Amino acid sequence: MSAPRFEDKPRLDDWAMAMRAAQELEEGGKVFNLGFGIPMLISSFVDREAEVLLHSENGVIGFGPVIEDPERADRYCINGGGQPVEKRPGVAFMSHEESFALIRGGWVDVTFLGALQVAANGDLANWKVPGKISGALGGGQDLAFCAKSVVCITTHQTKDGTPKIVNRLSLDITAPECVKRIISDIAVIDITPDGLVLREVLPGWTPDEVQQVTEPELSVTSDLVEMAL
Amino acid sequence: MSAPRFEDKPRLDDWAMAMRAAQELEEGGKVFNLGFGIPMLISSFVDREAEVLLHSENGVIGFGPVIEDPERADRYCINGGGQPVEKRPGVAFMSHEESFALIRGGWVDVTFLGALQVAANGDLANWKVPGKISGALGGGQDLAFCAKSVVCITTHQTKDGTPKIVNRLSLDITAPECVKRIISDIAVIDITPDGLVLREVLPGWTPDEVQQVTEPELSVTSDLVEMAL
Amino acid sequence: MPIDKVVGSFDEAVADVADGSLIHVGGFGGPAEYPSYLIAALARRGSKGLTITGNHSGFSEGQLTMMKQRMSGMMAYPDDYFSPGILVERGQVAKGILAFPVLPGAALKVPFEELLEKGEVELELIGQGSLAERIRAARAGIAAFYTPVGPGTVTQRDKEVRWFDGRPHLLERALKGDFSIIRAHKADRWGNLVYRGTARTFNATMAGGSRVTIAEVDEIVELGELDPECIITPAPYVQRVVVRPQEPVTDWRTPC
Amino acid sequence: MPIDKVVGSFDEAVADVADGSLIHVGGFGGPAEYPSYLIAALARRGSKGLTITGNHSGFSEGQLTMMKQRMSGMMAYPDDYFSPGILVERGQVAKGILAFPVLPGAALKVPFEELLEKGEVELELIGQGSLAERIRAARAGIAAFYTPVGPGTVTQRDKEVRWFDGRPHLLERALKGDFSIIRAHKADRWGNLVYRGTARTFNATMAGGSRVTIAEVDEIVELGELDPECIITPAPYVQRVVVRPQEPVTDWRTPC
Repeated sequence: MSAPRFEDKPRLDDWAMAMRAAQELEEGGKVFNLGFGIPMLISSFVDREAEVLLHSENGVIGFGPVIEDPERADRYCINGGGQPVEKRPGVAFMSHEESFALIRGGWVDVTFLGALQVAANGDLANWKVPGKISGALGGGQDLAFCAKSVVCITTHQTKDGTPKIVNRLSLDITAPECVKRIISDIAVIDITPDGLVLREVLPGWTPDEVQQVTEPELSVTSDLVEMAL
Repeated sequence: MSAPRFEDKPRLDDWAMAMRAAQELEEGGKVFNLGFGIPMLISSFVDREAEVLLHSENGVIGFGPVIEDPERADRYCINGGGQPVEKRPGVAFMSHEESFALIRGGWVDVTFLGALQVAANGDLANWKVPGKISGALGGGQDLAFCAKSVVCITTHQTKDGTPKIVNRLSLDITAPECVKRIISDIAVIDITPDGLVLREVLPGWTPDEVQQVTEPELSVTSDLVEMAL
Repeated sequence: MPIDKVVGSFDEAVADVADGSLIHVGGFGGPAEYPSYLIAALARRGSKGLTITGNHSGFSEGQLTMMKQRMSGMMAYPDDYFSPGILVERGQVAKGILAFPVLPGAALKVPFEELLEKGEVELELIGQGSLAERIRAARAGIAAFYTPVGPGTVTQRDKEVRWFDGRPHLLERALKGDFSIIRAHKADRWGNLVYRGTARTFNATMAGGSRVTIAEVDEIVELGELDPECIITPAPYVQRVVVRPQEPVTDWRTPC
Repeated sequence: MPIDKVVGSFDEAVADVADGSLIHVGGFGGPAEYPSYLIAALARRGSKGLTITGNHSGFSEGQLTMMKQRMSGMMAYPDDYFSPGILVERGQVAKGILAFPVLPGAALKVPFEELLEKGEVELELIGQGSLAERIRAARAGIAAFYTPVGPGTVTQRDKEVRWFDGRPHLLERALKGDFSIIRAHKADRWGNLVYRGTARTFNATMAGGSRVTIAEVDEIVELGELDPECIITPAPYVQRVVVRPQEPVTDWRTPC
């Protein structure tokens, strides 16, 4: 599908998408996994006082924000993307087999993952960039298959304007029917048994304009709100 | 098979059998598991200076002798039979799943087990006493199936004189073709691809007398020695 | 809202254990490993038709009293030691998935053996290793696995046999419980746990092996006090934590 | 004879790694997790036709130099950091069983990607979780297991699919190596190991996943100094221990 570029319209950058995604977090013991890429930025938007249980697949649970100061960085406490993160009281380390026991066993409540494409039925493609001979499967497939909920964070369109939210995947699938919510640079969309529901729209965009850059049909309900950070 | 009782002949008691079994131990990193019953007594015959790696299936490796003094006993360091054992430098604790990963994965070099019957092909029956509605499988089945070598410690005959070393098991099998050596109260017998070989005989017994209380045929080689403690 | 999994009493901790639940009961066989207070609370609650899993089916109340005396020459048994046998004795258990349902010798008949003879309880006999791995599989999201242990024996039953690497293997299924009741040494309010010596055993294995894991602990420490390198059970596997009383409660009938 | 698994040099530790060996290479992706000195020793030894497993295929020597500079704004990278990429770059690797064979973006082409494009290396792509569990299965004597991860995707290949609990599962086989080369923090001469923070990762998983496990450690401590409650890898899983040099050796060509 070809789609308009809307080049003059506002869009969230990676950090702003991560900031919006941080609103999905909650205290109380639920486990949130921050996947490779943009999701790793989320930990920087967690209130330091808040007891949000963050897991990273390389084997750490209960960590804090990314450490920005290289002097304070500890290379023995990194996230799945290799960034140094704060140890906080309650943090625990585990082996890779135990970290993925936690993932495979369904103990991760929400995982945030990047996406190359998301299909209307929740199919996710995020491991192989077109043109590359192979890709980076990492721990994302285990997470996509086994987390209770998958939230994708992604630009709404590729650089050439092609929609990333599609009727059917054209790229290699990571996991089927797993994505429950998409947080893009212009909207928040839920994937429900009744189809795609537009929940939030970035100021400067209309629902109709969001539809023009989204391949499957979006339904708009009365509780649609503006995307706020 | 009915067998003579030889009631006037000497026999090793449980402690003496354990003492003979302790001769099977060696230093250098091999892992020895001491099963439920008589085998638990073996740890008391290990030289305190010797670095023999003892494993107990409840999740401790590298422990020392049974503690005889109740004042010094630590109920947080017990063997598989519930007896308090010494912690020694190098000891490590593990969960049950890890303890049996060690067993199932073939990391136990020798396990010492009790026996109700051992067949000529190495089949072992040791979990269900005749007449009981069920039995005590414990960790013995995992050990019998997976240890590199199984050494059985048992009286040669039941209390009524019936041989315990038999052509074929009549009792419920624990594991097939696993026993490599039998240390009894009157002899040491190896189970080899060529059949049962009598290795040691307790002073006071002749090879022929041992054969009279053993159902399968024993071969006697020139290196037969007296059983010594 | 900070994370706080500490509940005020053992009775409260097991208040939602329904009849017919599958319960992984931690412990091994010695006096220091059982979640004695949680077992006592389950006895007080009186839930019926339970399936219990674990190593040992446990002793009756009378046998425990005898054990405490008989064993005193070997090591002191605490007065607040209860094993799953008191649940069996009271008819709360419909089925046991156990490695030691009855004792090896003829000397002592545990409650499970008596009920088994009467046909009043069902037994699924299993070795410790396969039981531990089935519970671990439940925690780890492994639906089933092939183990070399058991083909051609009592534990094969109707399980699939398949050959790998020249040896027959049994297909064993994950065994997820409704509740795991376990004993640990220290906890923080997030539910991170450490154990003590050989009391780790099935307790650590069963943590996370059920929908709800309830840990009975010697002590609750401040968040951050447990060494992150030494935490054996991380927080997500534990839903409730209860601390053992300072003064032993020696009659299981006493609410606590 | 006391148990002593300490060997004097990295070269000695890998001296029997034959061509065609299957090697589990510990580490994850950061600079603190790889068994850098063992990787360097393998490069010096020059064993060919290796199958390596692990998360990441690793960087070339030149890329490592660039990484060390580029990453300095985030955190200091040690000068003695080598990743399996130097083995790939030197043509020692015939096959990779990997989760990150190539990088996600187009910016950087790691050696494995270049060889893959030329058809000079074979790839078995696998997710981190299935890889970790296959290695753990080898250690634990589990021949194969059913995981819900992968049906209908690139990782299914010719694996058996079977339904459990309403979901398709893949049958994954145990993956036992000839050698595991891992990094740990402290060891004693028995081979008991502890790790440090997130450097535990695949290192602890691969310990015991091979016929021979070789641990590169920061420090060898006296027997008894490691807390028995905190030992992550017990002695039987480790066959050789080598201590890292006090002064970093920054050229992998230097024998040590």
